[in-house]
Amino acid sequence: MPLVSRPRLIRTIRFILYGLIAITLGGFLFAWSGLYSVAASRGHFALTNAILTFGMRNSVRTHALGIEAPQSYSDDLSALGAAHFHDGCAYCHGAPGVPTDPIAQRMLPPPPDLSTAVRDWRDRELFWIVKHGIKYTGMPAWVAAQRDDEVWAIVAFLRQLPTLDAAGYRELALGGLSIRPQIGREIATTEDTSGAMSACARCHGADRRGPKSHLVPVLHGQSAEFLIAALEDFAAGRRASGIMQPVASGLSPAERERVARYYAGLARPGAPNRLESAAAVERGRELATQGDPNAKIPACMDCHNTAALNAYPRLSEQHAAYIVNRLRNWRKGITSSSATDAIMAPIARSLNEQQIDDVAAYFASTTASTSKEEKQ
Amino acid sequence: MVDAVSYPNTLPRPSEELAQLEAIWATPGGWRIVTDVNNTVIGLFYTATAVLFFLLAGILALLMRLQLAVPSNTFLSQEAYNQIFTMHGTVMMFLFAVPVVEAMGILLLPQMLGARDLPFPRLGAYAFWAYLVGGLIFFGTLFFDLAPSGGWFMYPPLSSSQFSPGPGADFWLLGIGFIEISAIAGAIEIIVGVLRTRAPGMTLDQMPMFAWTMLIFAGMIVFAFPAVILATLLLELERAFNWPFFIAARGGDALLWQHLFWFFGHPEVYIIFLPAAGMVSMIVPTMCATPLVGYRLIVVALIATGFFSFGLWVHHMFTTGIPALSLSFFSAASMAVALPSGIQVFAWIATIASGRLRWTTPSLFVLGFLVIFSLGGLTGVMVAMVPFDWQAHDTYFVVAHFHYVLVGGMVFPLFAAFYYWAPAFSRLALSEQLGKWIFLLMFAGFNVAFFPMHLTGLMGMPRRVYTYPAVMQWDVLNMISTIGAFLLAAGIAIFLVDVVRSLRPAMSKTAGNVWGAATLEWLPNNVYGLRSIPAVTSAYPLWHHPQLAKEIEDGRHFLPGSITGLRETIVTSPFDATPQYLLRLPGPGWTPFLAAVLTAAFFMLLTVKAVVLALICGLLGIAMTVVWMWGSDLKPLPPVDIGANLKLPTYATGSLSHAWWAMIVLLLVAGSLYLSYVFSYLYLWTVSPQVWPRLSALAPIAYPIVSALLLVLGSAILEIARRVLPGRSRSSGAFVGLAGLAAAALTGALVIDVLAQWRAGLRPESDAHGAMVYMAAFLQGQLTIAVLAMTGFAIARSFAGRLDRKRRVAFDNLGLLYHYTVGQGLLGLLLVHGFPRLAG
Amino acid sequence: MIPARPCWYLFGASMLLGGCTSDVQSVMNPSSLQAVQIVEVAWFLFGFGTFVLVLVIVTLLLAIRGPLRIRQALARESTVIWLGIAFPAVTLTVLLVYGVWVMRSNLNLPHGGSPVSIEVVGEQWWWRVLYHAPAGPQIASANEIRIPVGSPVTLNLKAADVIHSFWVPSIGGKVDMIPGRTTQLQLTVDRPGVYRGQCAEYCGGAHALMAMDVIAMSSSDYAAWLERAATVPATPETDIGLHGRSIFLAAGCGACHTVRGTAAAGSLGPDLTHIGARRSVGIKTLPLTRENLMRFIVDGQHVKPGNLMPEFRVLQPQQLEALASYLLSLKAAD
Amino acid sequence: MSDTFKLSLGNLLQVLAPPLIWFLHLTTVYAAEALICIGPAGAAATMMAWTIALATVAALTALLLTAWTLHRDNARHPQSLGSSRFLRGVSHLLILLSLLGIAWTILPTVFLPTCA
Repeated sequence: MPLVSRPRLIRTIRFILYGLIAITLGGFLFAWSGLYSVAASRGHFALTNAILTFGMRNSVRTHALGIEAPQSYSDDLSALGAAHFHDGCAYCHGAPGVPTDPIAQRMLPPPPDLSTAVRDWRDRELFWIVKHGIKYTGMPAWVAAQRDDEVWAIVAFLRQLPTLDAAGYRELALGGLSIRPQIGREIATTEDTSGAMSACARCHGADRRGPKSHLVPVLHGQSAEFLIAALEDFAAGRRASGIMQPVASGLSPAERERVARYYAGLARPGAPNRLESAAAVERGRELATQGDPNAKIPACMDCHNTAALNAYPRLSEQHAAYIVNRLRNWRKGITSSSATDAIMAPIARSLNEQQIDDVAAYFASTTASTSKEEKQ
Repeated sequence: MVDAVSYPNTLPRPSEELAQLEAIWATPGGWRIVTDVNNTVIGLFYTATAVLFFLLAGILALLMRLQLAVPSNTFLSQEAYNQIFTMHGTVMMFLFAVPVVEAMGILLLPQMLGARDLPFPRLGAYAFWAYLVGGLIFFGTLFFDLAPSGGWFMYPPLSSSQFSPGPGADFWLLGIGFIEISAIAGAIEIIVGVLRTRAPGMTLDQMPMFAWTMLIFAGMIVFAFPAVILATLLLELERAFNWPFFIAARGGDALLWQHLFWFFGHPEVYIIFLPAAGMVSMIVPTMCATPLVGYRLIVVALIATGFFSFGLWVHHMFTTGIPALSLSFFSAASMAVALPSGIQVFAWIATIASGRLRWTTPSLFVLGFLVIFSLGGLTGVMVAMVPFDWQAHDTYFVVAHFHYVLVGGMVFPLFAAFYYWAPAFSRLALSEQLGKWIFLLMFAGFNVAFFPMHLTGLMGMPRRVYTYPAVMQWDVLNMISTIGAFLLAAGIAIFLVDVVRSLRPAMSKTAGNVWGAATLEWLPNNVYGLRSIPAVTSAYPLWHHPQLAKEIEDGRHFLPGSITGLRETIVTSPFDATPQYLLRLPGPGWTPFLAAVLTAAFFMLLTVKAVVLALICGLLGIAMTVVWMWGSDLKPLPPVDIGANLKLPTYATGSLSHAWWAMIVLLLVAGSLYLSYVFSYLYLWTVSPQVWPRLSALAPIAYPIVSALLLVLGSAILEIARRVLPGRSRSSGAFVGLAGLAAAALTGALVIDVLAQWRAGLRPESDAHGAMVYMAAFLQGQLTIAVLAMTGFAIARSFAGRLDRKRRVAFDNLGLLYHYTVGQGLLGLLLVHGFPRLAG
Repeated sequence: MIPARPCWYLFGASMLLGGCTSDVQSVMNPSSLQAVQIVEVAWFLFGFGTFVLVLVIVTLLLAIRGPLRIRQALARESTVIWLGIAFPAVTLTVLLVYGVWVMRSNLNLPHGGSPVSIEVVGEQWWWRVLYHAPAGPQIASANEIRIPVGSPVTLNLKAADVIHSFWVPSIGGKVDMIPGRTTQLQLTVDRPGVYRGQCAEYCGGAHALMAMDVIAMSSSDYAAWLERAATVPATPETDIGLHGRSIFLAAGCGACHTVRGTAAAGSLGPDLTHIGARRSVGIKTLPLTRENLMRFIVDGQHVKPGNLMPEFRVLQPQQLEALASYLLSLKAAD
Repeated sequence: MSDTFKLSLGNLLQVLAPPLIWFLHLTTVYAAEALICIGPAGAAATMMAWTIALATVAALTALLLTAWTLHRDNARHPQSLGSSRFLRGVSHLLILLSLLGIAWTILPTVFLPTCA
């Protein structure tokens, strides 16, 4: 008696095989004939549209199932999202007080007005769309696929969007930046005319004003060398950020150097708000100055002091939220190929969550002068 | 005693009897084949899967040999090599060596013993599917860069969460723990099968030697595997919950792992080797056409090996700085274990001398085995010499040594077995001509690959290195080894060609007794095994009784058909094989397959921390098992006649029942797990007595006393419950109440103990003592949960009218487990509350 | 007597092939009292093993095709008892006694002179070496151990992270280094030389590259070396050296490394106080040269994958040059 | 419990006793060594010597006892065949091997210091 009796199985397989061949052949003939029109001018039939929308909605829902959204979003996060939205999204989707560009309106399908459309989606679904984009619609994927933290910033802002009027939007997205009214000649002859899309100051602040969002680093008083290297890393894609990469790549090398020197020449905008607990600061100080030999963590202050190489950033008066986010990204294994990452990523990976909070609290609480004293 | 010459059935058999037998035992067709539980089908699948893992692990070996062929090679990265060598060792040991032997046992034993099937067909099917699914997932981790890289021995602290943070080590721990459980399931099946389902009259001195080796193999598994199961439990608890068993800073000790691992790991080598030796003991007499010389000596050797191999685990730890005198004890034990091997080698040589060896492929593989294994044994004696081992340990000398022992001692006999037994399970025999080429390639390739490793080792090449600089000048020898490895692989590749060309698995009309062998598996077979089961009067029945085949086919011996309309086999007494009762066996069913898949899913989902999904799968798996158990305890029928007016009962309880024996073996497993735990507790105390608490910090003595009283009370209540079982199939409120009370007492004792420790301020993650105390509760908790499940099962059966004074196997097993759990609980209380009072 | 090139003898005896001329790390090329004893055991065992293997093969051949009389003798059960029980019982007893005797003589070695005690700590994946001089500072080094010839040396072996095993075949057997424990290895090296060793217990990632040198020197050389090693290296005199020192401090090297006499006092990585006098960089993976130093600093993860030191690609070429010059200058004045 | 079971258990113990005695002897002396060597160094050697002597005497007595039960059973059932007689023969040889094993275990204590 043979082990497996085969005939029925073979018949079924044969049936499926022939069916597949017939379908493939038919599909090929249709595509080959060119009968299908790919024009964007005509729009879809209502039925096609319904099917496509149905498919898209369910695809997003299913793929977003495993994503866990945060319970709430900080103001820092939505402010960061707003700033990027203005630069990267408003052109197609419009915003309160910012009309959608007519060219974008002629896309198929036309980009939806998000102040109403976001109500149809859960947070995790918005996250999925922003991160992955949507095929055949013109919605692009996020530039830096591994930077989930940035994508959440957009989601945080989108949740706030329906409540905003033109003034509120402007305050949030332009970060209090005042744009000088331009005269006709300037409008007619210069490149930068409107919206301050790429103005660094929208996020990083300028002169005595620090970043509006604490997730955005303070650039004031960093060494020019460090800032230039960072911009070059973003421009070349060595550092991953869906927010900074487009901005940095839009600048010429000379512009990058000028803007770096501008920020390097600024004084620190003043200590950030000190909400850190004294105990955390003390633990952070211990770790920053002594390291943790058991966990193979070197002392932070050996590199992040005022006498160190210009290639290293200064961390005193830096926002705790920014430091925590950066360290946590490294810990999650989000590493870029920049020269500074090569040094910091392995060190950051050996910190535990508590140590990350402590050390961030410590740096946020120090000023340039105290950190200098401690090293010397 | 049954006389073979006066046939049980002298009259011609009814014509429909054979058709009925075939219908009852028919293999399900198409996809439903996964529901089959018959030992032949499962055995063939099992063997094929094990060979698949052998090939996969072999490919990993070739990758390693390519990497090492030249110095400073960049063919494999450091991390890839480390994963590959870890997987090679793990897969070869856990997914090939033990399973393939178990597979051969499941395939061959019933036929050899004259049984229709093994006593727990569903358990065998479960063990196989669990192994297949778990093994494939485990191997698959390699393709996702998730494979463990801590070596097959997984020494902490390298395997701790600090130094192996990824899920790789968890895959190893849970995957291996799970595959070991599957191995234990197989071992229980084999022990009960060999002891209780032999053909009538097959006394222990007439049992085929392979059955002897499988019996001892399974017995060793029962005592060796629990040690490593405990070790994997400890390490996983340390990784997941930070219980410091192996962390020196909190009173743990890295060497505890080594003690537990090698207490399993050394017997493991003999666990692998013994059945292979058993195969040789079957092949040699056939090929020389003469009985085995020194049958009794070989049995002595097997039993001695079984014991001695447990006394030399420390010889893997000669370099850990243990006092010289301790080392010498284990050096002595290592010498002792050489004796039984010597006995067997010279017994085979004596058998060859007493007959005339035929030059067949199995003979060649056996001769190759004798030479290679002898050399491996001799280098084994060398590394048993402590001073020499200080140099040879963890070098390529040891790599050469254990490949000589394992490949020589196990793979060569296995290939001999493939060629020898193929005609019993295939329409065509494997090719004798190709077989000789395969042997030549494998023998030459093996020696070319592994002999030079002795020298590279002496030249200072350590194991587990992914590369070496040219200046060491190990390159020529390594290149030779690599060439040899590919020769060996070529031999195995041709073997695969031969298998594809010639192997046509079949249940009947096989190539048959082409070698003129003498044991029962060479009689005409079908899915149901033998048509009728003879009374055995000799160790070589086919030689002493040439007409046996014809008589068997004609149904002239016992049980020529199915009497009850179900699958059945004769259960005999363990020593003299007197028929005792007729066992009705379960047929095909989905439950073993589904339960295995769900158990595998439970473990693997746990590894990737999908706890909810894992729990769902686990519960479904348990549900499957309950469904399967529900139908297994069949209603007793009146005694039946199996031929020659031999009336056998159809139901047995107590120590007569095969289920009782299986439960006893399972309790031996649990007991040896607990002894490993007691050893670990005391061992950690000797290492760090400072973390053991002062008297004042201990939980008040009243708690353990109450706990102990509850335990004893529970046992008493359960015995009363036994008395009130109804005489007839109906439910009994008194029984249900008492059984529930007993379960509650057991649970209460555990809860009180844990509460006492917690209120005394003890925490598992604080130090090794705390971890060990909660570990006792953990182990007790596992058993308590099992008792609760079985109590629920017994209560449900009572409600369904399926439990009474006569039909009470479900209750008997609960009773055994319950009393054992009480005993373990009392010992635990004594240890955890008593020992610190004694020592402090 | 131990042959000069023992590896050749083994090789010639086993397979007539060339190539086995390396005694770099050979067990069979002993240079200490302990290692010599073990090699004697080894030769004895090889002889014993060969004898028994030949015995088995010859009996097997006789059993297959021998004269009838011999085959009949071999086929008796008593022969099995003689060859399978009695013969091994006697020979194994001899072996056991011999092995134990060697263990004893290994324990009872002469304890003349002032014993030298050195601490070696296994780390992933390098060797920290600490000399505890009776007076003066503790001297730390890495991946090379200097010992005097002719007097007993005690190595106290520890592990910082996972289990390692200390093994320098030419001077003795291996001893494991286990977290939480201190194990000991006692040796008396009988001739000066450089002996290579490497970690013998798999310790993760770059286990294969965890090598070291033991440098045995005459007692007087050793004493002089110890004295020099205790000194603080002089401040660099060249501009490039000074520049290198400022880079060393500014780049944060001191977070992990110590250079005595400077602010650099880190303890995570090897002590670099006298790195200029060492033989290798990157744990024996590269000989100590300017190029290799520079390569290890910027490309260390390729030289030794997974090692703790980050790659300092932020350094400009001239900064790197200066740093290497400074490091090479770190040694005691002769 | 059925008679077969009692009979089987008795025979089983007879066979397994010799190697079991060897195993217990080995673990006893090994455990004693481990325990004695963490205690005070002074008395270690004497304590070890006594432990080994006691353990060995106990083991030899137990082996003798096993041998005696074998002879008794052989005398009681002179013409019994089958498994029991076979197992008694096996047991005899196992006593011999276990004796050898125990001798090898205590042999090194003659040469080696207790805790080094």
